[in-house]
Amino acid sequence: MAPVNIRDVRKAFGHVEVLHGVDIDIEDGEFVVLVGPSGCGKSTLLRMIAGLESVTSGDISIDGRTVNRLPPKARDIAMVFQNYALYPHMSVAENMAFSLRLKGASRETMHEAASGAAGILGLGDLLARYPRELSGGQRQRVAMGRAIVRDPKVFLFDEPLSNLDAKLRVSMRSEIKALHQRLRTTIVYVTHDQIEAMTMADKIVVMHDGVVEQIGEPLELYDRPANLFVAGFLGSPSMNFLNGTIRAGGDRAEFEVDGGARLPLPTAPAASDGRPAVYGIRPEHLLSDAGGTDAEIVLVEPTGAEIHVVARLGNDDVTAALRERRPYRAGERIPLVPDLEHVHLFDRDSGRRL
Amino acid sequence: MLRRRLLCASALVACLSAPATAQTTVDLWHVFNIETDMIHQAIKDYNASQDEYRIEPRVLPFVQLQTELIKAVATGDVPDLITVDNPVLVSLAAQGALEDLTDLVSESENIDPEVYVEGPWRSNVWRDQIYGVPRDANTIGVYYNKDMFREAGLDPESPPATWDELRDAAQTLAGDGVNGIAFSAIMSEEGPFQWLPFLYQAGGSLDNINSPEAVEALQFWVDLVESGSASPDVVNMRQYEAANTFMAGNAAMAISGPWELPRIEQEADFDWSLALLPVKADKNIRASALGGYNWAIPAGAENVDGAFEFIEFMSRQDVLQNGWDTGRLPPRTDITVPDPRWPEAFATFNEQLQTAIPRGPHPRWPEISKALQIAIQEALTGRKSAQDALDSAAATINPILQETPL
Amino acid sequence: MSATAPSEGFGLRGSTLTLIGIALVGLYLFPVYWMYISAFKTSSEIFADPPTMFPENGTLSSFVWIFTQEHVGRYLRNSLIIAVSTMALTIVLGSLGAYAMSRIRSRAVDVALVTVVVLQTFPEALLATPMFVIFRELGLLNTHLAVVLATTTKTLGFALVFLRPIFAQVPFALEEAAFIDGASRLQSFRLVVFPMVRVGVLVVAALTFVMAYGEFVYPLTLLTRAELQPAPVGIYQFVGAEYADWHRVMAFASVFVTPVLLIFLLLQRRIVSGLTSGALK
Amino acid sequence: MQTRRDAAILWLFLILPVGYMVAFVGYPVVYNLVMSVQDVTLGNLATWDRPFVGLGNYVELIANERFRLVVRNSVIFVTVNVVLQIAFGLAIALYFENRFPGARYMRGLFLAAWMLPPLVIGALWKWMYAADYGLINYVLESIGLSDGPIYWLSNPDIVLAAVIAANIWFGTPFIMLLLSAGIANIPRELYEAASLDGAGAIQRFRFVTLPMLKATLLAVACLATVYTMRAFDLIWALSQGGPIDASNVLPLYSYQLSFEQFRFGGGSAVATFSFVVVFIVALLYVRTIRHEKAM
Repeated sequence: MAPVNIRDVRKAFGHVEVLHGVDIDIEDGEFVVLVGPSGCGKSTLLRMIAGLESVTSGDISIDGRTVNRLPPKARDIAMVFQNYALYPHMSVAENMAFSLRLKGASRETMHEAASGAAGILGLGDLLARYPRELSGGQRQRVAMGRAIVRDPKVFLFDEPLSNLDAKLRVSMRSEIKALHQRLRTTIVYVTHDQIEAMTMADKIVVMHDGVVEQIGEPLELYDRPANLFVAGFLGSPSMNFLNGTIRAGGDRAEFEVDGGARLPLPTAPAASDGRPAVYGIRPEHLLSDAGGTDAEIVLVEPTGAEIHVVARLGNDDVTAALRERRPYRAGERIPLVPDLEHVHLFDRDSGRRL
Repeated sequence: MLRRRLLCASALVACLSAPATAQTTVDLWHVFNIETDMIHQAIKDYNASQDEYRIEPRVLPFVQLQTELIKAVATGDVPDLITVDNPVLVSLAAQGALEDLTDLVSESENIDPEVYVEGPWRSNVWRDQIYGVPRDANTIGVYYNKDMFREAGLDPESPPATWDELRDAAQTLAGDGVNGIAFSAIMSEEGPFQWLPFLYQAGGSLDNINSPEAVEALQFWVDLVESGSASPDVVNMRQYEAANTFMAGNAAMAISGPWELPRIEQEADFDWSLALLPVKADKNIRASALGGYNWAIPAGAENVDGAFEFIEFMSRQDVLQNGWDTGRLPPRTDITVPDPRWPEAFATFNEQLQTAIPRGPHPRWPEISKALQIAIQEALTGRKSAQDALDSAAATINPILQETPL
Repeated sequence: MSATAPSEGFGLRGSTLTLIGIALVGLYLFPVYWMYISAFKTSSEIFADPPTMFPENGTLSSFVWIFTQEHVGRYLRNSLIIAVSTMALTIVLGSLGAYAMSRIRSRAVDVALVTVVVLQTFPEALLATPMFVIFRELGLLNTHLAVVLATTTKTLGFALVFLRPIFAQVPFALEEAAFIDGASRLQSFRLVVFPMVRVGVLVVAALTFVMAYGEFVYPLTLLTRAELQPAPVGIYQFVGAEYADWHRVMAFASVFVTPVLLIFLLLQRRIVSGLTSGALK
Repeated sequence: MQTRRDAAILWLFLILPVGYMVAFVGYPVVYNLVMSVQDVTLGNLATWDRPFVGLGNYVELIANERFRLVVRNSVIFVTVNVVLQIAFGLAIALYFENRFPGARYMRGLFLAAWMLPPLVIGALWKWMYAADYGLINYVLESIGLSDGPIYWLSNPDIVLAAVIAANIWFGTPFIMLLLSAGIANIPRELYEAASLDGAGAIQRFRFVTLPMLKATLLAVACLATVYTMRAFDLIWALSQGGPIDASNVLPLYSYQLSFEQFRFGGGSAVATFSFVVVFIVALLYVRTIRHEKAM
């Protein structure tokens, strides 16, 4: 268990800089998820922590020790790879005990460690099997078992669930989280799936184009996204954004959507009348209620729990996740009301939260 | 030169360090893989007869010895003694690849140019210097299958003596998978070796290779093939292969030399005999080819003295008289072969040797020979007429002979 | 009729296809059969017209003759020594090189590959003379080592061309996992990468063996002592010598190629699958 | 990231085989190049001190009718070999791509021909080509394809074809297997889609197999070219390049010039000439495999 500190880390491949100065502090025992769209640099950052990529500038320290120049094996970390990276010519037990074998551990030690990890992960019956004889989920567990056997200071996970089917992904999610709660080892977990990030993380780091957009606890990020990117990235279906202008007069404020429609605002930021802005409202915070802004339904998607209604509001389409069961039809007009507590306003140019 | 000396010296050290004897090793490369050849017993006898030198033989196929020698020269690590096909020796000497033996010969008691048959001896002389000593001599004749002669209604006791008779006999004998005659026209020294006698019999000569006589000689071979008397495969036959077809009963006659006698005796299960090469009736010139090997010492050899001493040993009466056991004639006039095997063949070949004409000697013999080989093959394969083929050969050979006459 | 096969079996049934297949293979390999049966013929039957498709008076005399007269055992031993050593050297150098080529991300790899491919293509007959000079300078003439070193220039390029894609198929992630598990580069190569490419390497090794086993020019050039020469030189000298008879040549050839064909039959499944699974990627 | 030592090891691994090839092939090639501009005789062969003759050897070569014949032969030998090896190889590969009992096993058996040393193949075919008692003439005569012996190795009009046939027999199996690999990599769905689109067997070959195989074919063609240009042992044992050089090719001609006629300069010039040709083909090959990598 150890804290991981990332200080102004940059990474360039040739002349192309892919990380533009990243600062992240990960506390001892924390489960941190690096999330972002593909190409945002999250995997590169993880591989730099692992020692698989060199650090162009800045510092990465694990447990207070700068590891920039240390090879992976000297960093006391374990890593679970996207494609599991199981050694195909070794059995499950051999895979898990490989690190011990490299250290020259005795047969008994290796056996003990492998069965211990297998016990934790429910792999007890599979120790003699080879990776090709395992299902995807089982392989995933072996990969984790291999990491557990290392008993490292830090676990690194590189999109470990992306090759699993949806159902398995959900159960593995909770298993990993349970594992973390049991082992309390620092975990750095990379994913592009914001639900994984939300459900598992103690702390989420949202990355985009080689910079950190926001760091915080899941709900904090969800409720108070610092910018348009974070707001749009977290949550599914994602937040509706409407371009328009703030109209503040007296104690009432409104948002005039480009194209005509008007939406209410809770309070107008000071001296913001006439300021162009982006109005953000999550689909679940749009209700259909009398007196709302009139919108024309474009598309209806029932998901079971809710019905997603895409409707045209001004120049933009918005999605509303409606819990009320009723036969919405395209072309129909409905009134939409935003939950004022959950309205977000962003600067149009910088994208920052207002 | 110094560098080469050093290389040689280091090679010598390497050689010597292996067998810890006081003897000096004389490396000998030769081509005589027949175990009954006189050389094998002679090496044993020589090694047993004295302590100073030890002959270390290495046997190489005829076609490979030259290649191996070139490689040896290329690296300065030459053997001490080699056997060289007689027409090639002077070209090696002219390129500086052989030791000059003139002084050693003049001091030698055993080796006296006067007692040697002229042709073989001359093949060792270049610009009045002596570069080799004849080891043996041979020539070619016509082997014929008496049984086939009888079957074809020919008299087995009077083999063809003229070109016309040979042609007719071959024609008569050919048929049903059997060739009338086999000879070697292959693209190697063996081709000219067998053809040149016909050139001389027709009255032709090398320095006028596209004369009507030469064309006639070549045309004679072409006719043998075109009439079906000889197989078109002759352009692909080495001499031993020609002999093979004879022994297998696939050819009624074969032109070859005495070296085949041991094999023919063993393998041919029919009545056979040997005739002189025919003459051309209107010219009546007897001519044959001179074959045989010479001893030579490569330039830069470590052990010239030892090598030469062995040459002297090999030139003794008691050694040379054994040459005939494998069909090698003595190259000296003062050697007698007591009670020779195959006495008739011995007589025939000895008679033939009197008219044997050496190839060369000429420093550029390989090129002359190559031009002849090409002409022979072009004519026999129908690529060119005999005249055109020899015209091309003349274009190559004449400038060479103008520069250095025969 | 299989919809997946490229040619739909020409509309023929499986058994018919099999029969045609057997006929094709039989026809193709008839020369090999001819070599074997000719070895069992007598010298008169060898020239029989018409040729006999099966020896009428089968005899082992050719084999007896070559074993007693031609040092066949010695030739075979030399061939094996040369072929096995060449194979070992080639596979060691080739595996290391192919591994490096598949791991290093640099234009230097392209340069290296071009260099090797270009150099491996030069015909050995053209290199014989300078090779001879080099090994003379190294004092290695008349050693099997010289032949092995020279032959390896022929097999190494071949091996690299075929090993590179095999090594490239090992995912980087596996090695990264190994590094994180605490492996050094060498350990990763030995314990993770090599076991995974074993089959491919085995195939290339077998092919290398075959090439080296049949090598003719270099032993002919670099060995001047008969007791060191391998079988191809022996066969050549046999063919070129004055006593060559086809049944004996074929007997010698049969004895020489039988070990290779046996190895091939044993390994054929692997060799073929190794060659057909992405050897040319 | 690797430690410096690990990275150095990787580079060492790369340099070992490359250095090996440069030392043992690069140096001889250069040595050969030097000899090709010198007047080399037996007398000066062991030294470096030889007269410089510039391009004299090359000029002499180009003026030489036989050299031109050998170049012509080489071009025919290589072209016909490559084309027919690929054509036969492709035909065999496609046939055995059909699913029938024993298909895989039989396909593998072809490789037995490739396993034989070229020298043995040369000797074997020479024996089969024998005019009077050879197998091939017997077969041709007994099935009525010829009415007299064909002099395969003695007729200069035929010998090159005979040598080519033997070399095709030797080289095809390997080419066939490489092509099989390429065919195996073509996704089956493409054939299914083509079938659904109404393509027959020939059209599937024309519009699916051939285009998908293009890169493989190109690489195989280069490889075959390079290996065919190397042919020496087989011709050496079969015909020695004769008669009258009708079946001679560059490597053999170079060897003969040097070792049979003592014309080392000429032999080296022929070698250099071949090197240039081989070099170009090798570069083409490298280009194609690099393209393939990018795909």
